[in-house]
Amino acid sequence: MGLILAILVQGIQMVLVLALAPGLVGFTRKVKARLLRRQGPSILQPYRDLLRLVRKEAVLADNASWLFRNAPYLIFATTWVAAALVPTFASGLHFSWAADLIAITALLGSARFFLALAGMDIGTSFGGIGSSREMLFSTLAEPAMIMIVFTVALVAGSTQLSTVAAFMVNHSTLRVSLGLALIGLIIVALTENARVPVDNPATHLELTMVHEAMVLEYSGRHLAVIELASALKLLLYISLIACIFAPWGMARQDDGLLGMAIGAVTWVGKLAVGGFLMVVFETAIAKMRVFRVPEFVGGALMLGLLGTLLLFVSRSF
Amino acid sequence: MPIVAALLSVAGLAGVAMVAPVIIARRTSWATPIVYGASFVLAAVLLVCGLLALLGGATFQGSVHLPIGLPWIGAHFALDPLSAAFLVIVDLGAMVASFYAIGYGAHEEEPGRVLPFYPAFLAGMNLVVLSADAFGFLVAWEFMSLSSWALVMAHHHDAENRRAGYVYLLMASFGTLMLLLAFGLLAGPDGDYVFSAMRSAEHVPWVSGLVLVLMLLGAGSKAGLVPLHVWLPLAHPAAPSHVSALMSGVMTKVAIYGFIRVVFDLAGEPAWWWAVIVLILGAGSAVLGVLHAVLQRDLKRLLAYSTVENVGIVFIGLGLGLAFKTNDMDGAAALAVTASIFHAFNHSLFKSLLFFGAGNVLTGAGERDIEKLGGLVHRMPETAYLFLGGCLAISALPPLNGFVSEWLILQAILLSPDLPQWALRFLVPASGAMLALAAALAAACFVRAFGITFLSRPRSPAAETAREVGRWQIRAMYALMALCLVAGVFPGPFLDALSPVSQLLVGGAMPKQPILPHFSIIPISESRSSYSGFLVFFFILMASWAAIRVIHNFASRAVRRAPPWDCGFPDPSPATQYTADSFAQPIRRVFGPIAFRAKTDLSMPLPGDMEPARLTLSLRDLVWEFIYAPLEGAVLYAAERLNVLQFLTIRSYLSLVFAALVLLLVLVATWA
Amino acid sequence: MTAFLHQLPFAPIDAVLVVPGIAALLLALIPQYKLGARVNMLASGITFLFALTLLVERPDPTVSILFVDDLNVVFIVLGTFVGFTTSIFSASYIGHEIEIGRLKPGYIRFYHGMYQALSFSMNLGLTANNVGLMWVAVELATLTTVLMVGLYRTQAALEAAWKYFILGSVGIALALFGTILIYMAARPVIGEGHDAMVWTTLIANAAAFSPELLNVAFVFLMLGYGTKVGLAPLHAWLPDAHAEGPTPISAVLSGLLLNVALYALLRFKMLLAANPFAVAPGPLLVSLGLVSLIFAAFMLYLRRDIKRLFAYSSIEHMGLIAFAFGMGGPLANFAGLLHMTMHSLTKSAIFFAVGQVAQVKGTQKIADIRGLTESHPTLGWSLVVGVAAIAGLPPMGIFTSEFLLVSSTFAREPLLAIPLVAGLLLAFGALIWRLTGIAFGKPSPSVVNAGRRPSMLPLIIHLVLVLIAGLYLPGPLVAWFQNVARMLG
Amino acid sequence: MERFSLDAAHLLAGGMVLVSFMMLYQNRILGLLNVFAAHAVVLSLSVAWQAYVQAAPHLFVTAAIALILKAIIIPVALHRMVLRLGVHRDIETVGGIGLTMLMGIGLVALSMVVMLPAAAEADPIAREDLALALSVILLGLLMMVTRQNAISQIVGFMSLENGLVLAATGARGMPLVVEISVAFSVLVAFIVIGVFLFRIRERFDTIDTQALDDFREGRE
Repeated sequence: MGLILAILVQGIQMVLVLALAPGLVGFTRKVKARLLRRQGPSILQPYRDLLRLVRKEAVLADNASWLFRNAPYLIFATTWVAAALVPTFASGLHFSWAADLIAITALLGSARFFLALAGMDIGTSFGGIGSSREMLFSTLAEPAMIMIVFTVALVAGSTQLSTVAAFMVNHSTLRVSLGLALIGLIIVALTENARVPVDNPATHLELTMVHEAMVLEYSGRHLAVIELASALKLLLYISLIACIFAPWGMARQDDGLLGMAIGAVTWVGKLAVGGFLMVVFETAIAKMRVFRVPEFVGGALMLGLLGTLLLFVSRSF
Repeated sequence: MPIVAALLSVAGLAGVAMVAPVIIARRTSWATPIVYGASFVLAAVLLVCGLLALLGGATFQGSVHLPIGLPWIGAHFALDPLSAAFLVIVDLGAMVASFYAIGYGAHEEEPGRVLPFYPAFLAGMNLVVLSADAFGFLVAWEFMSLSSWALVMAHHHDAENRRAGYVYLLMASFGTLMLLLAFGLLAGPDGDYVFSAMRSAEHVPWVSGLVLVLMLLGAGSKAGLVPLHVWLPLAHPAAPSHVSALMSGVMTKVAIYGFIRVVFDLAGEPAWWWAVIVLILGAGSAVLGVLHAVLQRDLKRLLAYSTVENVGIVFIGLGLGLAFKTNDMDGAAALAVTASIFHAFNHSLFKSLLFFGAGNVLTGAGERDIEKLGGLVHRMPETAYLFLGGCLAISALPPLNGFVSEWLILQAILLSPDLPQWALRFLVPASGAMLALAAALAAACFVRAFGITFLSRPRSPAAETAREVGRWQIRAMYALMALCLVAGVFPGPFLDALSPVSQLLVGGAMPKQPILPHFSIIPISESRSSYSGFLVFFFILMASWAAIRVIHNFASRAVRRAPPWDCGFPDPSPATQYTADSFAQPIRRVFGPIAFRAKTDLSMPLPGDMEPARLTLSLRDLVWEFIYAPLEGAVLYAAERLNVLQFLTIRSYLSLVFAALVLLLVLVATWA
Repeated sequence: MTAFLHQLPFAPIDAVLVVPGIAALLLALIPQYKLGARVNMLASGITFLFALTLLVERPDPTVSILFVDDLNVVFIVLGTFVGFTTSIFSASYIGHEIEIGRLKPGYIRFYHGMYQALSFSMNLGLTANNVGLMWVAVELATLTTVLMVGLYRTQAALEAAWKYFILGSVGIALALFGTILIYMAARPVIGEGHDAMVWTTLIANAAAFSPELLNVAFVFLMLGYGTKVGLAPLHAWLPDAHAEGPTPISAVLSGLLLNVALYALLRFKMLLAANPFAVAPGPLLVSLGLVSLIFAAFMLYLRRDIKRLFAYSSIEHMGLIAFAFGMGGPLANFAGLLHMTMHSLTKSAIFFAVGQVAQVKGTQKIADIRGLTESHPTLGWSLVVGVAAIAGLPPMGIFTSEFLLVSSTFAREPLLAIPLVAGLLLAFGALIWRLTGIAFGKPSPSVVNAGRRPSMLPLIIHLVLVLIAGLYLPGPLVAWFQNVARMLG
Repeated sequence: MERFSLDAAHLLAGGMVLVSFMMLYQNRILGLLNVFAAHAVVLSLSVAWQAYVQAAPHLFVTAAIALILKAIIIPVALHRMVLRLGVHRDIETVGGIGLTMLMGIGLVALSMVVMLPAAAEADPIAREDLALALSVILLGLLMMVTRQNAISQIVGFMSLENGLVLAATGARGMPLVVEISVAFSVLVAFIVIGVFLFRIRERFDTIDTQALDDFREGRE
């Protein structure tokens, strides 16, 4: 019975992240538009877009290979699995020990790997430029992420997110390292989600685009799946930040339905706050030149390393 | 007794090597299948021996003493868990490579230059692992170098290959001399060259330390540690591809075996600064190796540089193992050591797979320069599919095996705050960052390698007319791919199998990996961290399957083919695609100035000038420039100076004799 | 066997000298090339067989001016063996030289006669139980080899012979002075006359000799015989003599004559080692050995002539051997003996190969010899094996000795091992560099479609022996080497 | 008598050193040959004296060889050769006579320093004889090194050899002295014949890079 319940909770989490992800994107777009004093589309617009795209026929370039056709599903699957493993409304999910934070980072790496390959499949100049830059950013963002994981793991004594969340709830103390890690994680999140100042998700004909350049050749259901995957990724990162740095309100596995409900509500609230803050930041800052980005992401790496070193050198920071 | 069977098989390999020229002389067309078939069978026997000894416990281990080799010592051979583990690595690779070569070898123009040396090479590698005395070890070691040198020289008409062979043999000899010195120290002035005697002898700290340094020079040069790696990217690509696979995937592991055997097993108690050196070298190799790899245009050389990277990763693990061992943290040391051996095993799998893929490309398209390839995914679909698998594995992406071992090493790093030494506390997280950087760069590197080679449009007629290769090659690659997947999805049994090894090396073992639930592995304890490759794999499969099902069933499955979109301006010429160099440009721009003193010069013609604009790119190999080139220069300078002595007059020579006489007389006169 | 030996009308040890002596006279009378070559082979073979019997049966040292002990029997058997195989090689080599007219048929008698005379003098030097007699034998050997080196009568050959002659003469003069000094040192202890020059009595009484006199004597002996060994800086004659003489003579020089001089040096070293107050000869030998090793290693890089290349390699190896004996101790001495044996076999094998290479390519210039493994596979690969062996690669025998030498040196004197290893590596680099060019790449044109099949037999026998020695040394041989190593102290 | 025999032996050996110095000083080739003949005469006297003192008649043979071969036949032969080759004008020494003499003195001092303590136990005749013989040897070698002309180098070698014979005869009761001196004479004869027959070189010094590049390995 307990097992079934646990699997059920896990299932709910998986469905929930999937369902909420486009909504989060819609919410950020709405907020952004309002901050720019525009009306903006409805929060539900991403759902409509997805539905529309899914129903359309997929247009494939003449020389598209099987990789091009299958990559969207793989990207989506890996991202979804990763997102499903991050505690959102409840910690200690049944399958959460299947992968720790490092594995989640690596799963996102897999998604990126396929995306970059898909960008190169047709052999257009835009696809190449996108893949090439994406891989450059990831070479810095990934180690930065690992360093942040180190910092967190050293504080919490584990790389399992559920354990980390439980630890953070019980031992909420201010630590320099955690602060550094938080800033680093935000930078990584902005980079990974192709947000301003690294990339601009809203443009298409900008030479400096990265993520959009890679998916330029996609259409129809393939595009829809990719869009959904990136929405999931955004949700994942915000949930991740919330789970590590603001784990309050999160339900435990053995909490009842009420606890779960509270957890879900707080989680949605955190998502909203996170999305709002991100948009405010985006609105306040200009996009960087591509070769400034490595310095930006490199900053995250330095912060992560510094945080880890501080912990190594003295465990009281 | 597996050891006896193993030795007999090695003798069989040597025998095959000896009769190979005869077969070639009699029936050239039969020679290739016979030699490789026999190698396959013998390697299989050796593999079984290794597995028995590794899994079967003490009853299947043992040692043999033969009256050959160094006279008053004889040849000692032993099969303990460590050698058994590496026997498995060696012979798994050897088996698959032999199988692959049954097909691949048919393309060889001069089989006479490959067939006799191939089984000899296998025999040499196996003997290194089986030897239990310094003399036999070194003979086997150098024999392995010598036979692989002959294989590197197989295509000797190319001046570059000759140079590669030369640099290779010279570095190999340097390494052997260093090992010789190390063994000399361990054996002491009385020359007790048997491993068991070295193990039981008391070693003074400075002796042990010197042994470590010498081992790093000796085994490190063979394994490809920066800055001793220079031969590796030259020699590995020069050999026929199945040999490249063996050299990169297996021979470097033999070198790692040598390092582990001496440093962990024979050299006595480690000091904490050992870990410092090993970690620095490992982390440096990992990052520099992959940075080089990202910039290569030659597919096989790219893979060779990536070997440098992976060897670096293994050495990071070993360095951690030393750090924990010296502080008596047995569990952590066991984790680190197990992780690095597991990574060595994994690397042997996917690196062989990738080299086989490169070999297929070479036979299929006749081209190693990735700038001239492209679009092979259409012409060589199975190769592409398998090569992609190798790329995923080597980029440390779940759910494949490369990720598991790197994950374990990262977990080991997380245990290091308990280390008491300050230097290590600084160094370990830094090497963790380097490891992560290397892994990320490896992903970039292999996106580039796969994307430019197999995806996009063909960049040359050769790529356009490429043909898929025969079944043997493809089947061998399937076997490796399956192994990569199995090791990634069910890593538990592999780790359990290595526990006697870590018991032997550091006196501890990782916790017994629970088979249930869901094949997850735990490095230290369940509360700290766990990973289940099986679940991740299962979830990914289910999620993508579900997505496809749902969309295809409930939405659309229609497909239309059209010209590429490319923002409305598609250009049909393949020259407008992203090239390998342009793909690497951002990375070159970020890391190049430090690592290679990269410089790009752009000469733009003045307006109205019809000259084409030129972009010149210069990369400098600093290791070569600052270490090897000056050495070479110094040697040649000295040789030039001394060469004068060949052209003196008799009177001058007499003056030399006279001077020597007077000098010695003065010496004798002042002696009393 | 022993009974059979006793029935012979003469002692085997005498036969080792008598056979080549008679053969020399006989061959001087045989103008036909074929017959001469056969007699030459036969005589060398018989000499070798008699030398083998010395392993079983040794003459009583008191009755004869010749003696055989553990030390020199190694040299005798090795020397006569290499002499025998070289005579086989020489038969086909010289035949070819006559065919192409490089050697005038008139010199055949001279050549064969000198070959046996050389064999005689070297055997005499090795067996003589008298320092003076040994000196005379070495001088005789020098004279005969000088004549052989100049055999081709070309400008370069005469040049080389002359250089060899002058330097060798000075060396031999220094050795004589050393010999006189040894006698002077021995006389107060042993008394006047023959006994004071007999090895067996010298060694027995060396402890009582005047150490100062012994020191000075050793300086002269080391420089004198060291010149013949080819140790730098006394080596100058060696490369040219090897390069310009007929190749069989190069093989004999490297494989034999250097050993004879080395043998003399070793004897005197033993003498010094037996005296507790004399200066230790080790450091001197070690430093000369190291200088030779490193010097020769550098010289290898810029060689243009293939025979000169391997001549310098001989200097290098003689340096190594001197180093080993200078280090002393059971391991290093063993290594030295083994190295000497292996070097003789390998180097003569290399010269066998090189001789044929020079004949098929029509040149000794390294730059004009390329791609041998392709144009002449058997010859080319044999040369590869030979060079790999001489460069110290396993599984050939030289690796064994270098293994013992380097490892034991490092354990005892770490600082000395550094130049040793550096020298080995330098030499290795040069040899392999040259080998790469010679054996691989696109083949250079060959001059002759050799009508005469060159004799590969001696070459292969030597290489097989070296290979076997690298993997397995028979127990009795080892015990015997160990015994000698102990003798050498 | 004992005293006298010692003094006479000493005197003769010292005379040889003196003549060696004269040879070093002599910079004319014909003069050098004459001085060398004198050197050989002194040697044969010394050997004869030793034969007499040691009552070793076989040494008289050595003395006779020295006298006949080295004091008469070889100088005469060389004389003729010098005239034929036309090199009798002068001898170039390397480094100048003065410096050579100084080095010679240094060498004599060195041989004294080396030999006198070394041979302390030997009887005085032998001791002094040895030291002087070593001086002669070293001076001969010095001459070979400092002279460029082949003939004067041969002369140097022969004076070196004279020193050896002096040492050998001074060693009381040394066996094989006659044989050795014969062997050496053969060597010397070879050298002379070599020069004479092949005219290998007027000077050893021509073995230089310029002349040899054609047939020895060149430097590229």
